[in-house]
Amino acid sequence: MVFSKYKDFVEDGDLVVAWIGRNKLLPLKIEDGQTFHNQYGAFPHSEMIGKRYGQQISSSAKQGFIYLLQPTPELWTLALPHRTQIVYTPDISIIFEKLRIVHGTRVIEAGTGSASMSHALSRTVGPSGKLYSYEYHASRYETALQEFRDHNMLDEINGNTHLTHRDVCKDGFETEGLPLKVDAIFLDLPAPWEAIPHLIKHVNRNGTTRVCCFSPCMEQIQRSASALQVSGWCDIEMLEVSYKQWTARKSRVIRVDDSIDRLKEVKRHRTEGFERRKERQRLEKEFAESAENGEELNDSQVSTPSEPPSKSPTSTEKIHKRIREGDEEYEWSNVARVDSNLKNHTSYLLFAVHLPSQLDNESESTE
Amino acid sequence: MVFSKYKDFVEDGDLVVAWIGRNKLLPLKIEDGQTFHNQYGAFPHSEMIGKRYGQQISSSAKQGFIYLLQPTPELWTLALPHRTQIVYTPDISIIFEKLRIVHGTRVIEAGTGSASMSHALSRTVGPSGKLYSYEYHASRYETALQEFRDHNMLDEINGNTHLTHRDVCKDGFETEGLPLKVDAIFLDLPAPWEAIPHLIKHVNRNGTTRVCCFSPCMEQIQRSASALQVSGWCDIEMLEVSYKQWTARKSRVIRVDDSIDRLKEVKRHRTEGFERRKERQRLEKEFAESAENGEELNDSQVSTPSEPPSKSPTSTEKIHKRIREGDEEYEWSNVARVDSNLKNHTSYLLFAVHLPSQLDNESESTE
Amino acid sequence: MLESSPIIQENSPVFIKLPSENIRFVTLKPNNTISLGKFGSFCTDDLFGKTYDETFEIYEPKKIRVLKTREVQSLEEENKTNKELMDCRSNQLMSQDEIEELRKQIKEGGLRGEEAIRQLTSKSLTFDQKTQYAQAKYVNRKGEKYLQQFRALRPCLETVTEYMLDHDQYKIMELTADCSTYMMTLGNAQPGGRYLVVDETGCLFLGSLLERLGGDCKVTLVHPNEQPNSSCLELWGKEYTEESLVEKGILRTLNWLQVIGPEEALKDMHVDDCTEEELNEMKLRHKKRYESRKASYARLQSSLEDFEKGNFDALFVLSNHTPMSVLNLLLPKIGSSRPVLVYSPYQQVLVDTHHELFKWSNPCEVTETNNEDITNDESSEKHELQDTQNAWVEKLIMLDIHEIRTRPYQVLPERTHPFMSIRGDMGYVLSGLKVLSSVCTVAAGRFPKRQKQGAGNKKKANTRV
Amino acid sequence: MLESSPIIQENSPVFIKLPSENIRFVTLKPNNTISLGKFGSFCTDDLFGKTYDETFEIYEPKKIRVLKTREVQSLEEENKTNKELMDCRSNQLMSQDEIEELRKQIKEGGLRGEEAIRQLTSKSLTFDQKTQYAQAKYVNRKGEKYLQQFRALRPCLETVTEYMLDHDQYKIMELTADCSTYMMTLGNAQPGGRYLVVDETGCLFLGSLLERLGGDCKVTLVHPNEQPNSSCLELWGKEYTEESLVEKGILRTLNWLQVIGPEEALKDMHVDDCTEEELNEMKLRHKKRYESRKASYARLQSSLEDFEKGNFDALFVLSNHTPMSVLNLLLPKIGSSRPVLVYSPYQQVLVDTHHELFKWSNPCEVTETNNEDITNDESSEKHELQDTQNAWVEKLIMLDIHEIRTRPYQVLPERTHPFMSIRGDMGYVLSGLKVLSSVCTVAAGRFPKRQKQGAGNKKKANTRV
Repeated sequence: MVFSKYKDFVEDGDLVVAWIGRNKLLPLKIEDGQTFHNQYGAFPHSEMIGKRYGQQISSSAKQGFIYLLQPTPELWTLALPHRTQIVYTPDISIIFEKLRIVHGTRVIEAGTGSASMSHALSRTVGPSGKLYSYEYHASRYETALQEFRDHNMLDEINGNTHLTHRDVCKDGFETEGLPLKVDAIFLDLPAPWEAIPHLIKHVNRNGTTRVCCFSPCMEQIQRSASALQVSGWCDIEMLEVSYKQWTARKSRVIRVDDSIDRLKEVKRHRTEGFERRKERQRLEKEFAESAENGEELNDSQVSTPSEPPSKSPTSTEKIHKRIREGDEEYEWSNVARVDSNLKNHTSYLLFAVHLPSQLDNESESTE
Repeated sequence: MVFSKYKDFVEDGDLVVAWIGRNKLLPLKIEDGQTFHNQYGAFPHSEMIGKRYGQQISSSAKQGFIYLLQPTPELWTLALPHRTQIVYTPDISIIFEKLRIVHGTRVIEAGTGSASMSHALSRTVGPSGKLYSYEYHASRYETALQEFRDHNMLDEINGNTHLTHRDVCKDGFETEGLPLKVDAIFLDLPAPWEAIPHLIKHVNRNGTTRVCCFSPCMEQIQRSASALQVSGWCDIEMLEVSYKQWTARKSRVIRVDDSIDRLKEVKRHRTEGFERRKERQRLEKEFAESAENGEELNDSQVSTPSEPPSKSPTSTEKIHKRIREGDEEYEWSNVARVDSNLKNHTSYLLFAVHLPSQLDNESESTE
Repeated sequence: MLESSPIIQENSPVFIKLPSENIRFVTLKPNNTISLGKFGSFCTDDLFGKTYDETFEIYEPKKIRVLKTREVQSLEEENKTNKELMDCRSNQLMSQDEIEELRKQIKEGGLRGEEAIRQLTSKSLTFDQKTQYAQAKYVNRKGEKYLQQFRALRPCLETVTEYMLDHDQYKIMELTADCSTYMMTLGNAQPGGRYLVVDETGCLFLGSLLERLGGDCKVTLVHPNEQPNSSCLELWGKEYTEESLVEKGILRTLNWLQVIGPEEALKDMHVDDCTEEELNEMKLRHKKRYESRKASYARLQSSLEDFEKGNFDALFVLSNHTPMSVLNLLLPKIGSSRPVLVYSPYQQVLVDTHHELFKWSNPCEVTETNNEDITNDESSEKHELQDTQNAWVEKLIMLDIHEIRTRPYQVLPERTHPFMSIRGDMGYVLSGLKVLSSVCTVAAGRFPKRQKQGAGNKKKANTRV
Repeated sequence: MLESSPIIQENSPVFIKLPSENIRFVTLKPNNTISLGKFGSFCTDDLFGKTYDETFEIYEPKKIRVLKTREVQSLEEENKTNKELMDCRSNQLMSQDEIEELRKQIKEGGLRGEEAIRQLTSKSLTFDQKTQYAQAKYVNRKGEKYLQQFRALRPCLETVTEYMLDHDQYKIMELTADCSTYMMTLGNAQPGGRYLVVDETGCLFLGSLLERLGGDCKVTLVHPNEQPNSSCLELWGKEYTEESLVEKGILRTLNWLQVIGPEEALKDMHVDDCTEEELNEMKLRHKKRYESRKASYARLQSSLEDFEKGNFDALFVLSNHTPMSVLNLLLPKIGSSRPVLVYSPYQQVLVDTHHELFKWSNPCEVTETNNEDITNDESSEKHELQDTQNAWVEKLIMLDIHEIRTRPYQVLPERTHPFMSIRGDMGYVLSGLKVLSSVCTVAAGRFPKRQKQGAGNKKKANTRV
């Protein structure tokens, strides 16, 4: 699987995730002869081949650079082409915790969507696990199929992922007549309650099966919760993932004393200005008097006092110049900022558990 | 009003909020002759009279102290006897922002409950504003009435608050046949939608009226939102107040080098111990041999090497002693902690606006 | 007192909210035409006498009428239903919020917007998204084109703050309305109060405080420049400008130099008295100047006297200066049992301040009255004072750092959820309460075992409370 | 590889969850009686062969049976309905959460509990609250008395972490399961990986990592003491103990002294070889000791060799030591394009670390392969190496501090709302990705105008990325 093992060097045909700038990642299929362009110049693929993963590549004109990163499901989530609203890494990681996604877990996922969840699932369940992914939408199915094939994830080519084109709400999850049993189920559907009745065929007979419904609206959650309870699921839990990302920044330390010094400086300027004004008035008066007396004064003499007063390098002007964050001439304190645009909500996460003892209930009720 | 103006000295008959300990406040009615007791001793009221507000008072036995604080609605909220779930200051402050509670605002509040909101409203709308508070529950009404009287809030004794014993859902808000019009309405009721139809009689004819429904459950909000829309309210907004309280703490700075030094120390001890063990073995052997030869060695000589090895004052033992947070012998960094028990939810806040133009709609529809 | 009417009048300040959600501020001069660009234009006179907050439709060039609530609602519903159409496929399609976000980025222009378009229109995009995007764009354009309407909002904490956050968030230290209202509430702001304020948010906070108190208060504003920056005040109308507030006796201003050196500041401002005779001989211009300088001096003198008297009802600090450098100078001026509030955009700044405030103490004298003493026993009172004067310090208790945010929801039938994205940066508030403490206190609520009250004379009483 | 069965077997580890919500940990030795105090007792043998996570009822002394899901549900519902009875009067009465909180405080004992009772029973309390409180108490007692049942939970990230947070939160650095799972996910933890871990949470994180990877990985654990503190590992069962993991080749351990002085560490551990003859003459006890010391030496040698080789797939740091002091020693050992994760209970600690990591760089040599070079052109490869060896540094990009929490809800018909109170303290995660960078980089994605690649040789390339 492309995504599963680390390697050291970039080879022809590799998929890399190119780091273009902060929060800007782009998938790049390395093909000798091709060239990647951005606003800083051209990056021929031929120069990428043989480089180390993680290495910086400069453009031909040496005006810009990119980093060649080896794809992981998390980098892919930041770089992938959006076909639908995607499931982001914070939600994925909490779902893994609650659904107990580990090495060897067998999972159903519907629908595939932009496949950010699929990549993470396939990676984590590993070669001894299995992912059954279902997509209703024809063109999204085709795109995902190609993507899974390119990423060597498909079970037909030694991967662990099985992709089915299916409306699971209508037709359920049965595949090729196999007695499909899974440990975990992830439903990212507009109406999960329509798919829930089909799940009972696929729960473990000898162990716990867990389900997660991922829905943006409260009302969807309420309907799914009822459907789960009716189907005999227990431990119904609902939660939201609250996630924030911070960046370290520096905030300028200015003390009141600094401002007092500046005020004193301003006052001194004004006083000097005032005295200069008085001096000028005196000179003007003298000039007028001397003019009356037929004398003349050199203009330059009059203008002399208007030269800028003496100044210390740490005074007024500095305040108004644009100061670079962290400039070592100044004192700074370490602070943190969140992004100005905060993700406030993705979806509600509804979890439930199915236990083998429930199956006894069912057989009883059929008796 | 007791709560509205600051004064400097504690007088007989005053209500004070006694600070007993972190997050422990208690209302105290000062009555000469009375005594307050806690686990640190007795605090006679007579010693409180004449003291400055904010001053520390020690117990008669000088073993403990309290601070005498002048009540504010916010301190009262922390000290008041709970008759119902109360509205806390963060929610109150956001409700004030959204309902535009300012000097002079006329407000309806139902129900009164523990009256934390009533005190804040009465304070902020001030002498030129007016608070109409309604309580359904008979004994809660009586208690609140007494409290408002004690706190000089009642309009009948120069205050700005009018308290009515009423089931507003059934009987509406009309009081003594007055044409009651208000700028803001706060509904803290189990079924606000039952009270909403009565509100239309009390909205301003020449200005905006704003309403807030305060409900813990999502379903209550959904029903109230529909009721408001049906009654012609617009700008329906819903929000939750997210509030956290942090305390500054110090976290110990330990570097890997410190641990390496400790490991070296341990190693040195062990090596010394090893050499001592070898020395002892040698001595034991000599002893055995000398015993064979009829000699005897002093026990004390044998035991000498088992004395503790030399040690530096900054080594092993220090690590295991309990270190006081902020101890100046050590390096610390400033950090922040939230309370271990975090308020995750109080209620949902639903807001809506009523405009005079809506009244035109109504007169039209009656035509 | 500051007047406030729910009716729009001549020279009223008003915030015009456009269908694009943009807000503009105007002062309504009589017989003036206000152009709203593509949304049309209207004559100010037509707004006079109307109530604030209503929605107005420009139904003919320069003709406006009030839209009745039901009309607004049905228009809004149509708009919402359109949005919902796209939203209800929910997580199986690009969300409304994502589209909104893209659209916002595009509007802002520049690289990020281009990137967003590139992302949307790249070959990897399937046909139905293109359709959806086109649809969203269409709805939006339609709204902007056909909804020739606006709301005339009244200035208030929420609206003014929203306007400033949109237009210049750094000028106001990113102060949210949520933080302002919380500070005022915790600060027990009430009509008739006397407050000490350091406000470097362009006086956005001060304006909110005056709005809440209806101007029924006395505020001393301490500022770091020759003149305070109070540019946000005018957003509440001309009654709120610094000049008007000073004239009404609501506001006094002092800069830091005046605070630390009151005598010198007065000396600098001093104007020699003129004799009646000299005054009579003066030119009108000079006389006016003389009088204004005399008035400035008198104002400064009275401001300084009032400041020196101290005993303020609360201290509000919203400053770019390190909080402790401000607090060291101003805490002694606050009355006992009164709150202190400090705002910062950064939690870390307040954590450091919190640690320093744990340790802060200021030796003080405590005068106590006693029912008998007050009237007739001055000597015994003096005796008691003598007894305790070295044993008391001012301190702060109940120190806490608060984070307060609101989390808005979409409330639509079958579509209830929190908004997908909101503004991220929001500040923090540090609060404390001033008390008078015996210097030998070491533990909350309890004296140290061997140090009874009055026994010690330590400067640092590091009680954590 | 570590086995994991959904079926409870002899010597299985199991977490017993009682109706009181308390959790206990037991290893199920055969034919043993486990007493659950007032909830009864059971024989371990009766659990063998059952599936984990089921609810068991003690229906007769020492007799257990599996409760079918529907039975559990109806019991739970009854309980919930009782609670709801009190909750539905909602904000007009003391809430369920408040009562729960009071009850919790009372249970904890001590002053706060007494205070709570005092508050509840004081004369200010009206009659109906007393009733309500009594009611809540009754329901609770009934539940504890009559529900003689328990759940047998399987060890997993969530359960083990919950258990540890309840029992000794400081020992595990207050690490939540949410932070652990997020670190593993961002760290791209996957079967077959090779990880460098500093874990001072009693190896709670390490256990979670091994659980997720099913033991299909190689982990080097760096620790600050002579022996690592790995007391949490046994909570996943005896296969997870340090000894067993080392034996299986899954775990290697090194202390800091061994990391900084590998030669000396080996020298200290060195054992002189014995001849065949000497061995034959040795007592069995001595021989065993000799062999074990030989094995220890070999293990250390191999651990150090593996460590020196570097190129680990990720670095996870959960340490009480200042993160930068750890990172300076370990970052060079991580492979390029691989993630670095640092946990701290405090955001401030990670903010400082973040700033230092902005500046962190480590000069390195970059070997590049080239499709032709790999096989036959060693000299030209060497030449290229020569060209660039002073021009490259290791750096970290994509540095971010993450806060991740879950917000649980009550989902009952007509009573949906977030839980009123939750655990407050939860840590933070710093993440970064290691790259190889030309030393003259100064701006994101762009070279400085006059410093083309290779032109400069500056040590500090302060690019923010």
